[in-house]
Amino acid sequence: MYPVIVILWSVAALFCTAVLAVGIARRPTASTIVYGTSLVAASIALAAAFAHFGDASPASLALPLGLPWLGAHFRLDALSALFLAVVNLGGAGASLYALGYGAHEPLPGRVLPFFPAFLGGMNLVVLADDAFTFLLCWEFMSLTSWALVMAHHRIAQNRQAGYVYLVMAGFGTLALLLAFGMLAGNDGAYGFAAMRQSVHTPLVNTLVLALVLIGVGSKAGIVPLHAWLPLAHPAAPSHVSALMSGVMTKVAVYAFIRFAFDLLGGSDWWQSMTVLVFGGATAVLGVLYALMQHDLKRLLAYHTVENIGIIYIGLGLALAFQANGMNAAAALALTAALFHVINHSLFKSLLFFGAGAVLTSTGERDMERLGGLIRRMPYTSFAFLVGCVAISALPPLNGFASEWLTFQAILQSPELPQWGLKLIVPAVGGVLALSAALAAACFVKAFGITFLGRPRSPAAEEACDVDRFSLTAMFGLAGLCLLAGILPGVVIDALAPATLSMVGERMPEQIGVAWLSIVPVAESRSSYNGLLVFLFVAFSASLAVFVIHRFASRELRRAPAWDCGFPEPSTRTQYTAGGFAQPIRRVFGTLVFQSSERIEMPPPGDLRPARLQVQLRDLIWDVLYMPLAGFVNAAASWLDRFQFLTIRRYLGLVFLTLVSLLMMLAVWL
Amino acid sequence: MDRFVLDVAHLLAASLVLISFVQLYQRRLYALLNTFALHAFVLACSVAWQAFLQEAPHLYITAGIALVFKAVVIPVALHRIIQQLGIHREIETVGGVGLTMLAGIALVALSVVLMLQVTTEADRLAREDLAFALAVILLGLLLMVSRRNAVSQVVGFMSLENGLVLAATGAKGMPLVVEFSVAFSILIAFVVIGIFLFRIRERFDSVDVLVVDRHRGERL
Amino acid sequence: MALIAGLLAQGLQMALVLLLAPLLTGFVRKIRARLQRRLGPPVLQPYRDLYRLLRKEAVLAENASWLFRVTPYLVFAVTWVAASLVPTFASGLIFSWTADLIAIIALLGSARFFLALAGLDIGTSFGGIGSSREVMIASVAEPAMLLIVFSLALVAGSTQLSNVAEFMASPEVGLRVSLGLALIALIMVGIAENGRIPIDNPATHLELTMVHEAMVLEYSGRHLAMIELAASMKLLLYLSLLACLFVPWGLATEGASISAYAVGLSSYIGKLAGGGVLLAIFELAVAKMRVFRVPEFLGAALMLGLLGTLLLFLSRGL
Amino acid sequence: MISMPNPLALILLIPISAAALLAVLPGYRATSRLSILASLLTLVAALSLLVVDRDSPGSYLLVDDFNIVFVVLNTFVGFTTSVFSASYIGHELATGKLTPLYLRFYHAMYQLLIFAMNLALMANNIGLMWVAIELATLTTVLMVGMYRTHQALEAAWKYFILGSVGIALALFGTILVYLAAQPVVGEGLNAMTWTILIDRVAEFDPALLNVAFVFLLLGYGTKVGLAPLHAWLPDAHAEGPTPISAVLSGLLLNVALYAVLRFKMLMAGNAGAIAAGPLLVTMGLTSLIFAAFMLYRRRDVKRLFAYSSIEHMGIIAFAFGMGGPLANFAGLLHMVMHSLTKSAIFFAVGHVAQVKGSQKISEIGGLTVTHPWLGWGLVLGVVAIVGLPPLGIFMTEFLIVSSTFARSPWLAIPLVLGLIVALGALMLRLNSLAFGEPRGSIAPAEASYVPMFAHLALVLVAGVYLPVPLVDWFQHVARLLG
Repeated sequence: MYPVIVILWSVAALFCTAVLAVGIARRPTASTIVYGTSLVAASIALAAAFAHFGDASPASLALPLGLPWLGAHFRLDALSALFLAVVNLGGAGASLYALGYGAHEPLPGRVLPFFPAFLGGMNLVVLADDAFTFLLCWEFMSLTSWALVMAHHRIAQNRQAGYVYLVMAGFGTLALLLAFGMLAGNDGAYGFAAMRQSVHTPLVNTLVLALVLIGVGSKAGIVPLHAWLPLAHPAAPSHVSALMSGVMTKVAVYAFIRFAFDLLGGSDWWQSMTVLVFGGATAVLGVLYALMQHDLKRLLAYHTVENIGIIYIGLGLALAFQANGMNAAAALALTAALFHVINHSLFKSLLFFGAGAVLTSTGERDMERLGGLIRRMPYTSFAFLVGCVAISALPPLNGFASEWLTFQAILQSPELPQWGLKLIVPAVGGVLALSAALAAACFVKAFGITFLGRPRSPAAEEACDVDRFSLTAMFGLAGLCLLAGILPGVVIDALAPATLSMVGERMPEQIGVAWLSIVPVAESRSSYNGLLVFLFVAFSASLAVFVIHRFASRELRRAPAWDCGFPEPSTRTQYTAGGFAQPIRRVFGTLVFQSSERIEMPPPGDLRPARLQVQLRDLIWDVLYMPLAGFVNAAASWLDRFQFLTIRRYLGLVFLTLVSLLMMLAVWL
Repeated sequence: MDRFVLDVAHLLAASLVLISFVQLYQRRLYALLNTFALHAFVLACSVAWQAFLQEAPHLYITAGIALVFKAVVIPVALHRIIQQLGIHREIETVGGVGLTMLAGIALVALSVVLMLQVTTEADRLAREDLAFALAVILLGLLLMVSRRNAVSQVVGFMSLENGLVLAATGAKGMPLVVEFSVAFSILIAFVVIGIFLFRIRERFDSVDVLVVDRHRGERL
Repeated sequence: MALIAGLLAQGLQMALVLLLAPLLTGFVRKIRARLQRRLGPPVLQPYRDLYRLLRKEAVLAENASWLFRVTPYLVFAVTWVAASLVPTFASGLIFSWTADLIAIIALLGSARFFLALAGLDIGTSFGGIGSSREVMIASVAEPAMLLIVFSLALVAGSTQLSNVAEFMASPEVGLRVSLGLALIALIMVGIAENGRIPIDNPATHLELTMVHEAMVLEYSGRHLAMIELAASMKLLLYLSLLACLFVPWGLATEGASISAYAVGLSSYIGKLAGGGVLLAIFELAVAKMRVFRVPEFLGAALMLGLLGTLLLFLSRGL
Repeated sequence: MISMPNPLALILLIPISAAALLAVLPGYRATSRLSILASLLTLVAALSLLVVDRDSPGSYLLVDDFNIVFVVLNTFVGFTTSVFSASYIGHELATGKLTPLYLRFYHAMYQLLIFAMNLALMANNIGLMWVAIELATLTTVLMVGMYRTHQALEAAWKYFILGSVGIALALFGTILVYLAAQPVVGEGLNAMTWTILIDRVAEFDPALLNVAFVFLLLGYGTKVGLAPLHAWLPDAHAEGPTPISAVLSGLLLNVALYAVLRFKMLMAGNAGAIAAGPLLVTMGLTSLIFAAFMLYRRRDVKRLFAYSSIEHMGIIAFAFGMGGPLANFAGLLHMVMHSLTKSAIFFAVGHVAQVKGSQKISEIGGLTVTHPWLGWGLVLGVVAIVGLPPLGIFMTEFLIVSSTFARSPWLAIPLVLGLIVALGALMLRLNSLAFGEPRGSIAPAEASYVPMFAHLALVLVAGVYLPVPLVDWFQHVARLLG
């Protein structure tokens, strides 16, 4: 009871801040005030969420708002507490970062009011306990984030992004609305409690799950509904991008879990199979698209798509196990998914903060015009590097821990009775491994091209490190990434109540295990100890350093790069982002992007430079969205003639309607 | 007595429908106007007859309005307009006249079928009157839709309205009938004045929609 | 007491992999040379090289960043840890459960990650070539490896190397098609990962054909030494992986007697020697392939892994 | 109670007398002030309805749960619009688009219109209701044609002709209802008094009722602007003075729909009569989808929102067609929300058009930069009209869609598609209207923002909280609507 009230109050505080911000937006101190308050509010809510972690008993509360005969219901159970923690952690981080970053905002009036509102909206979605409140907050969240995407509205690209975003969001909301309609039934029982009680026919179950997959997927960025995401997330100011990518997509995941596990209470095995397939496709396509980007923020946005895919693989596994009554395995898979949710919210926010720092200090998002920043912005680059290692699922950081758990869940698949699942799960595992490897490749590129090498533009040469607040935020998140990586057991135990409430089972207690290692099923099957790995690596590295510097040489000479004896002063000879990705594009590109290369080689003696042109096509756009737009266009132009009829023709329409109705009467009665 | 009374009422109503057909048949404006005058005159008779057998004196007013206003004033006014605006005397029909007649017959059939479904407790006279009135209304609409010429469309509208009055008077003890007929007369006056004011020669849409829409920027 | 013994055994293994690695490299080189009718460098040459490199001053490009200097030690440390987590002469060592096979692969992955970054750090074209090709190869090799792990884990019911090894040693394994496929796939992946012919030529001097060597082109002195050592440890790691998975005989079990350890040690060295000879022969038998053939090569490995997994279901009728 | 005059009488008397007075009064300031004052008094009188206990319905006028809300809404929007008109018409006068004579005419007509609509809402006699609605139509026809431009006249003429046919059909329907009632309740006024009809309707002849309803649906439906009877609506909105567009969309459409609903209640009361639902659903869906697609090709901002009105009338008709407590409640609420929102939008658009000197979308842009108040007001209005939270229309669409899908999924799919298509169109236009590089004049607007934001505030509040009595009334009416 108590934490709910605290959180609702902090949300109210956020909304008040939003209203206040409209008034004071022009003041120079505005951004400090707004982000300061959001930081405080988010931290309080975070504390409240943590406070509720302990007790499994859900606390609920009803306000006389929303649907008059129903009221607005809020409920804080283990799951929502977990996601509240994610939301507010991200929110606090973003606010802290924005305390410094927000000062560079050219149009504060278009950001300040919406940021707290957005944050509050996300909190409410996670708390909502009836269909109306849920959708209200859900769509409100989309609306405010749309406003933030439109903040820099003079750039046509952003306007288009905002447009696509809002339409997709509306589409998703309508899908969810239909799902709720199905669940609520004829007499409109919109309360979640009622929906939990009611039993659904398989048809309803399937229909709802499909609609939810569409509605939630359009927000989370499931392929093929991801189209808006790489447009909209980069368009917003970086701290908002961090919120959208790191947190809002997680709210979507929350919605899916709430529907699939809580309201529907499980599903058939073949349904879980579709979830698995979509998750796998999303993961691998997302990372492949990311590899082809050279806009830093867009690359990160595409990686969000990939990670959502990984999360959905976990969820699909959990559904599959649950459908076969293997609740322990389901708990393992669900834990993996939730763990990845936390991790992704951490390192994706961190990475977007880094991208924002680069943006502020160089004014560039295009990696082809960056480079060598590691010398100009050491701190930022270090934090960013940590994020890169984490998202590439490399030990001993947190990204690996969650993916390792997912693999462990996949290894449970032989016990599944259905052949379809038996065969598809290992394939999905392969896909997961593929996307992990590609992610590593992609972040070698992202970090290497952006921060390493030599500056590719004067802007990159003059870059300098960013303000304290931003750095604090980044390093805080980096530290959390490391902690979650070397102490995964703690996180897993924290997730236990949520899994318990969703699949009625939990992973074995991890705190007790010797040396703080994690044992998902049994010692004999598999175990991993991030702490020891970290310590060993640190120990042996420092040992090597010590020994060598002590007994062998320690002197160092700086000299021009050797480069096989032909050092080329021009920075143009470095590898570019496009060049770096070329081998992978050769391998996968022809299949996925229909990529085509055209080489213009001028004849000898001609002084024109040779050109290599690469064309990448986004199949999803070509196959799905363009035809749709074309259809709407055609229908609109065809119907448009009805604007230009003569009065007699309009009368004719009336006459025909009348006669046909009368005929109907005459015939039917 | 009532047998005869009913037959007369019946006869008048039926002849209204007949005249509507004649209107559909007309090819020349003046002839059309004359038939309309006849239409209005027959309506006046029928209303008067109703007034007589319903002992409803106020209906005589309606009859009077019909007689004076519709049978005389309006046709004359339209004659004037035709002369002044020099409107073609020929009427261009949309489908051929034959087609229109066929459609008209179908409409009459439709209205009769509809009204026969009415259970008999509503008295017989009202029922038949109603069938005829519905037919007249539909025929009037048909006239409006099937003629490209403004004046004939006005005529169509007026015969439609005659059908209304027929129905209204056929309904026993219906209040406000007079008011309705007055209101409609005003309406019609508006229409006629409108035609005169806007100098609508050939058709309603001679206020050339194309030009207007370009001007509105709705059409490129 | 037992704890101390365990720690000793673990320490012995760490020292062993560290010391044996250069020897293995030298041995393979020697065998290759002999098979080519060359005299070849002495077997201990790698130790001498390392020694010399360590004594030399390190020459660093002007614009090299801290990352460039940290990487060698990091790579070395990570590889060392990974290598010493693979059972060599004994299974079930005290820290063997620190990381299972998946984690070990991932550890090698992080080593590669930093090496690739180092390749980009100076901003030379060759470093770029090296890194981009390396990550391309890895992006296919890792999934293949994972699938191999799957089929092994499905057989042994564990990803814990010691347990897998013990299971493999036990009679109930029997002869399985999928294990054969896994073996072949693992060999292919190992070759790719260690940059041996036909994927890459560790001894090449044609920069354009290099992958691994191109990445580390700018390294010198002690840094280079670290990387060389790490490379040879990686080779050792893969050989001992093959050994403990597919020829686990003679492997001393947990808390065995000293003699058992001795047996395990000698048999381990024997396996390494055998593996080295086979590797040398194989390398002589094939020619290096174009870079863009590599994905097909590894794709084959991937398919084999997947096939192995699926066949497993059929054979076991799970 | 005795001492205070009957509010019903006041609601009718104040506007009509004001109209008479304004018709003769010269001077711009005085007339507009008087008009505002009259509207305010009417509003007060209407509000008093909420507090005084209702006396039993007379044979001509009545107040019940159904019309009380709409009377209040009517007078409220009438008041805000008169405030808006003051500044708007003042500007027209300044720019010489209107002469003082027309101004006088305008205010008189405006009050007459308010009178007519109030009468139509409170009429207990179906004949009287008919007369009132026709009066309202004719006044609006005259006002649409007020600018005397070629387009304005054409629009007015189109409106007039289609309207008159509608009038005729509606009258015939009324007569038929009388004929159906006459054998049961006897001749004379009683057979036209709604309260009596609704009591005895069960005994009426169903066949007559059916035919009657078809005519009434088409006759009043023409006023509602349901496709394919909508033709007059877009041009009338686009060419008339903006306050009239606001009143047309906000009030007149509602009044016509109100009439249709009254008769739907009759149909629901008679077992033998056809179910009016399917007819409404069909016309509603047609209008919704038709209008949604038409939105894409619009180049005139007022015509754009006129089509959006058609779309929303379609949604409402659909809701009532579906029937059931939820859908009917949603429909009623939607009528209120739409009239508030749409008139607010027209307030904004009117000022914008005056500032930019054009209604062409291509000549308006970047409003949030040049005119923040107007721009953000427009954004808020459009966001509300496309059904995004936390504004009121979201709640109604939530109820309509979800309740429909539970009962007949195959109707919900086109509904949802229509909604999303319309959202796409309006947001596309909003993108270029409110955002991006400013286009057109950036002169400051002398505008009255109060009406617009008052409406939007109400819509916002209604989106999250509804007063209890309103809910009770609507739920009662929803039950009557069946």
